[in-house]
Amino acid sequence: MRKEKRSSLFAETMSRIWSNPGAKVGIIILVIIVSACIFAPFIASYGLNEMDLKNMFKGPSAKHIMGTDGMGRDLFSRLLYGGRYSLALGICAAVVGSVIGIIIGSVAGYLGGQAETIIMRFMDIWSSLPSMLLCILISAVLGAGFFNTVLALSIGNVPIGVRLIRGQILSERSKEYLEAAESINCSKISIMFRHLLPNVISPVIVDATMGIGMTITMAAALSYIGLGVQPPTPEWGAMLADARTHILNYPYLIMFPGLFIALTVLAINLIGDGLRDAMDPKLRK
Amino acid sequence: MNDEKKILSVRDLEVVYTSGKKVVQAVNKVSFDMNKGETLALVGETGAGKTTIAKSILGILPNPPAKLIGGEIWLEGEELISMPDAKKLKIKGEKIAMIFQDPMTALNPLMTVGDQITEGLLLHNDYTKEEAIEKAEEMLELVGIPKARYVEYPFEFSGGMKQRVVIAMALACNPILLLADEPTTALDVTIQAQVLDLIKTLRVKHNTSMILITHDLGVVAETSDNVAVVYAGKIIEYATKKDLFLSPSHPYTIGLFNSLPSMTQGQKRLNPIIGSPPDPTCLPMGCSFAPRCPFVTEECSKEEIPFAEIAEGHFCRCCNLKQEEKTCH
Amino acid sequence: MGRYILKRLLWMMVIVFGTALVIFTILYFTPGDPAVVIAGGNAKAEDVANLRHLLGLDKSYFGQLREFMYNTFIKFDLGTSWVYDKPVLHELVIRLPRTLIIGLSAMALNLTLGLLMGIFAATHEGKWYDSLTMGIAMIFISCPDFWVALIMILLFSSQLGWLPSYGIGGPQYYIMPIICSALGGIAVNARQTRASILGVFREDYITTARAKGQKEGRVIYGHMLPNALMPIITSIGNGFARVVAGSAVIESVFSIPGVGLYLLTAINSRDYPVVRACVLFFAVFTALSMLLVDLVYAFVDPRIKAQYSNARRRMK
Amino acid sequence: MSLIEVQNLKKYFKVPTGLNHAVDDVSFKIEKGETLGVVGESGCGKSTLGRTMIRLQDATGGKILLNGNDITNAKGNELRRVREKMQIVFQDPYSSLNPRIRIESTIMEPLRHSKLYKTKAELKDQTHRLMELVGVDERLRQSYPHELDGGRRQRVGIARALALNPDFIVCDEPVSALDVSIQAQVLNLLMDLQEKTGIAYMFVTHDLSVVRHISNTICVMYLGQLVEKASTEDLFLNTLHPYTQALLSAIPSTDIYHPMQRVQLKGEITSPINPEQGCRFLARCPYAIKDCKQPQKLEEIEKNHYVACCRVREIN
Repeated sequence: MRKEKRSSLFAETMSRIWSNPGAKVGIIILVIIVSACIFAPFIASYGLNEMDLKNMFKGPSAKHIMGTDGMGRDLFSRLLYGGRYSLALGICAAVVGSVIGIIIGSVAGYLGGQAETIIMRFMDIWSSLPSMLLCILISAVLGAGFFNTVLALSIGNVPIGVRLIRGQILSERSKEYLEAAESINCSKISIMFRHLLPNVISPVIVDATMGIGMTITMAAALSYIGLGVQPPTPEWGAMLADARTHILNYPYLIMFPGLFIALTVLAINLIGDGLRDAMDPKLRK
Repeated sequence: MNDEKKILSVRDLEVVYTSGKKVVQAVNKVSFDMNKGETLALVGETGAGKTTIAKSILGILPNPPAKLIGGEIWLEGEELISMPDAKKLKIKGEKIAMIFQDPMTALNPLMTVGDQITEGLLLHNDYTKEEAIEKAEEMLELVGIPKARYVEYPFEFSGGMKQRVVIAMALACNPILLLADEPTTALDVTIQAQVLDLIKTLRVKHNTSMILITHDLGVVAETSDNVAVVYAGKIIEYATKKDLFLSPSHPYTIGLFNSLPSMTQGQKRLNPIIGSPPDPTCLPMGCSFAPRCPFVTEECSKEEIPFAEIAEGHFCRCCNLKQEEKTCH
Repeated sequence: MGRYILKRLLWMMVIVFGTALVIFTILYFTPGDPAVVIAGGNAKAEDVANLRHLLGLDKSYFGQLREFMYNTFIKFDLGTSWVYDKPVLHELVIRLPRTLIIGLSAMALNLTLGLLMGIFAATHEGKWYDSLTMGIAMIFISCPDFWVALIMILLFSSQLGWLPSYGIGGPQYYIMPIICSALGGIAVNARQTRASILGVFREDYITTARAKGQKEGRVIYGHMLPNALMPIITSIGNGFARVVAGSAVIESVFSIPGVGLYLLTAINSRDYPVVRACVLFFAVFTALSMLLVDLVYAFVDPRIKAQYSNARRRMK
Repeated sequence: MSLIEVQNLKKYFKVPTGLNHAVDDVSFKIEKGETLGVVGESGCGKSTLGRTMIRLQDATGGKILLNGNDITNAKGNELRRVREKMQIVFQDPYSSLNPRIRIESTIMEPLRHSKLYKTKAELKDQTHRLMELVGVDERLRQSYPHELDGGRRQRVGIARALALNPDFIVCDEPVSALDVSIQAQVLNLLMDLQEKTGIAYMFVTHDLSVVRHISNTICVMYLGQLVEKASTEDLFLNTLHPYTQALLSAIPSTDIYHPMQRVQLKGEITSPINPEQGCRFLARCPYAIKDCKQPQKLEEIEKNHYVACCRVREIN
């Protein structure tokens, strides 16, 4: 029974997203990019580190459709493999950050009173630095590497999630259905998770979706300034950092990784926008 | 239109709301006339189309989703719908004014109440700023608010006081027609009494005509001259107040009266109308009230029911009036 | 009002103090010895030990913390760079204007262009140029700013030769950094303005204004806009802080010796006094811009204003 | 022994400007199968009274007795038992149902929490019985609240309240958000249910005609206090308190031949925050004198007719 209920609300939302032209384009682009990255070994005509020293810095051609880099590696193949890192980074960090944010935010909303004040004051300090700066610091402290970057980006994302969900809870907390739940002996846990959370989660989901795009950008920026994932790894930002010295001679080395980032982020943002419209309670009536 | 006393005449007004692919016929060929100084009450339930009628007259329908697709509105011999926008701006606020249902949201929260009254005065008169302010202060005093409160913001006023400001704003330019959309629904009873009295006094003083939109038959009984009962976008009964209250004829009107708990008799079961109002996206053929009507016959759903004059000045849109009388009265 | 500002300033000090504590602790417990890095790979153990003593790194956590806090908050001395042996405060003051010029100009662009785009799109909702404007905003948001910076260098410096590609000098050196810093913010503001205006579009008081016979233009600029701008004011502080913090990346692309680049270099060279000072600067800056925005908000919104200025009157 | 007895119940809220005396020293009894009407204008504390009685909020002072047991401070399991005996129907049928839970689950939820029904089939049977009882068509069981109209939603709310077979239901303005024709249907439903199950109601409303229709006894509240209490007939035929008189006269009457002689009240309802000691109606009362500044007590003026006014005998 529960399953059937979920699927129908879910299906309704899905069909609404699909009827939004922007989101449709976003989904199509994202599906293409994601599946290309997942099935990189089948699509890429060259291996990840397959070097062809005779063909260094060759511009786009039929053989190498996006050219080769300074070690003669095929850029297109590397971009596909690199997408795995960038996407995984973005998704992991956004999800981890939002989940932690939701937990802290709901605990604050659930406890209320003094505890809530303390948690929110703590969040004020946590977010006294803009998230980009926080990420720079944390990844500097933790050192480079995939997991450290995920951690740094998640920590930077937490306060945003907390604020958002708490704001939602505050505006929802006075609704009568919560009192009704209390009057029929629902436990506090059940009120929180069965009644309150499902009604406040939509904007957080939208935000987390948009957050994936933002996180991918931030991850790339971190790699670019030498703090995130480091160059041998084909993360898109790292590839840009790798190519920066050749910018004047071989601009295509800059163009293509950036385009991949921009397209992916654009697709995710379009989907996020569609999701926001689809989840808008005003449109449900 | 040659009748001197007649100030407003609405003919076959039709408004639809579109949302996505759904089309809702909100107002369906509504016609009525009003004389100078008269108060006409539009009575009906939520979603019957009362407010839409008023907004069409003033020309402030939210478009989209609402769309005026047909009809004529004559005000003092001028047709409003086909009038160019620039000319119509002069009518809005000057000749026709409106009082809104919810005083809490009807005032701009970032503007002092005085400035909001002055705004309309400056638009329609040749006042200087100072004169307009003076006039606005006068208006405030007139509705029972000390003029020192001119500089205060809406949030500093209670609901009843806000409604007084809205009334001051509406009456500032001495309109000839006042549209009052449930002006007291959001207020407490004792405040409602104050506000209704205020509207009445000011209206009589300036001989303003009024269309009063309400769902409260008690308010109708106290304030109006004529009554039009609206159901699913159509006027289904029109009569003088006396005729309507003494001999309601349409089964829906009768049902409304039966639904009211009585103030003068003791506890007894009510005789409400069964069912719920029809889905406005697919109204039934013929009489929209047929599915809920206790006197329904096959004829009801066949074709459009004519708006027949059953007594002098008493119109009713029902094809089974005679049977009804046998069972009801 | 005075009490409110005082309260906010106190809280701001608490935040800055907390940030100082946190940043010190994080750096203290960061793996790796800064003395080793600064002394260089070939340094002898003895030299490193000397350096450790010189920098005060051999003291306990609390000893170092006390010293840092005392110097920073009592003596207002941000210390000396370990690497360049120059007073940090002095260096910061030299670099600050560069960062601020970029940040402030970018913010000005954000607001003007963002608002104009948002208003334009909202008042033409559903038309094709609404979609176009919002599409452009979407693209601005999606492109990483440092990549846009690289592309601009390619186009305007190396291809067209119009603008210098790095360093500082005359105004022309700032054009590209400012535009790159502003793009994302312009898009965010445009989207928010549009959403906010559409949000008040159906408010009753807008209908009231129309019912008065007010002209459509006045309805939009006199009634709709002020109300729609309220939520945007709150986001200005955040946006400003974000632009300034983002300066690290942009300054690094254009090699502009501002606060951001100073911080990045210091992080790489383990120059902790500089890192701490820069972070504190950003924290103070963020807090100040938030405070400023809150004050503006309290000044513009009569409801908030009354809450603070009338508090005494109502107490009676 | 009465079903419910409230003794000197108080509920105060802290607000920035002081203490809101929402419910102040209220006492009454409700017998089994009886309906007590509580009338008052917005902000008079009538809803708070209902919520405090069924322990959705904790009382500041006084006692609530259920079948003679003090439940004012019931906790844990005892509170669960109490809540099975006392339920509430809310005013706004749009916010009182969880928008993401289907009708059937909403009604089933209290049954699940009571653990009285072992199997799913039993639960479903009971749910369907309840839906039938309140007249919600069985085919609507899989619907979401937003797919139902106000009347049906209110029926679902009633079914949820009835699920645990309570002895007592607080009806907090259950019909004021509904259209007249639907309002009558719901009133009839409530009265039928009372006939069938012998349930007691406390009917909180601002609508005097509704309260007259459904109640045996009526309490009139003004700013947190009871000002008049009498049997329904008594109250309407022999109105004693000046506030009640004004309230009654303010209702627009549908009797076009005998319009009510209106008692115009000056001013508006004052604030229940830090009220003065004396009569709270003082500022608006046409009969106010110096003595009214003394605290007013609810006195039995005639048999079973209580009034809190020191001038009641002179006025009438």
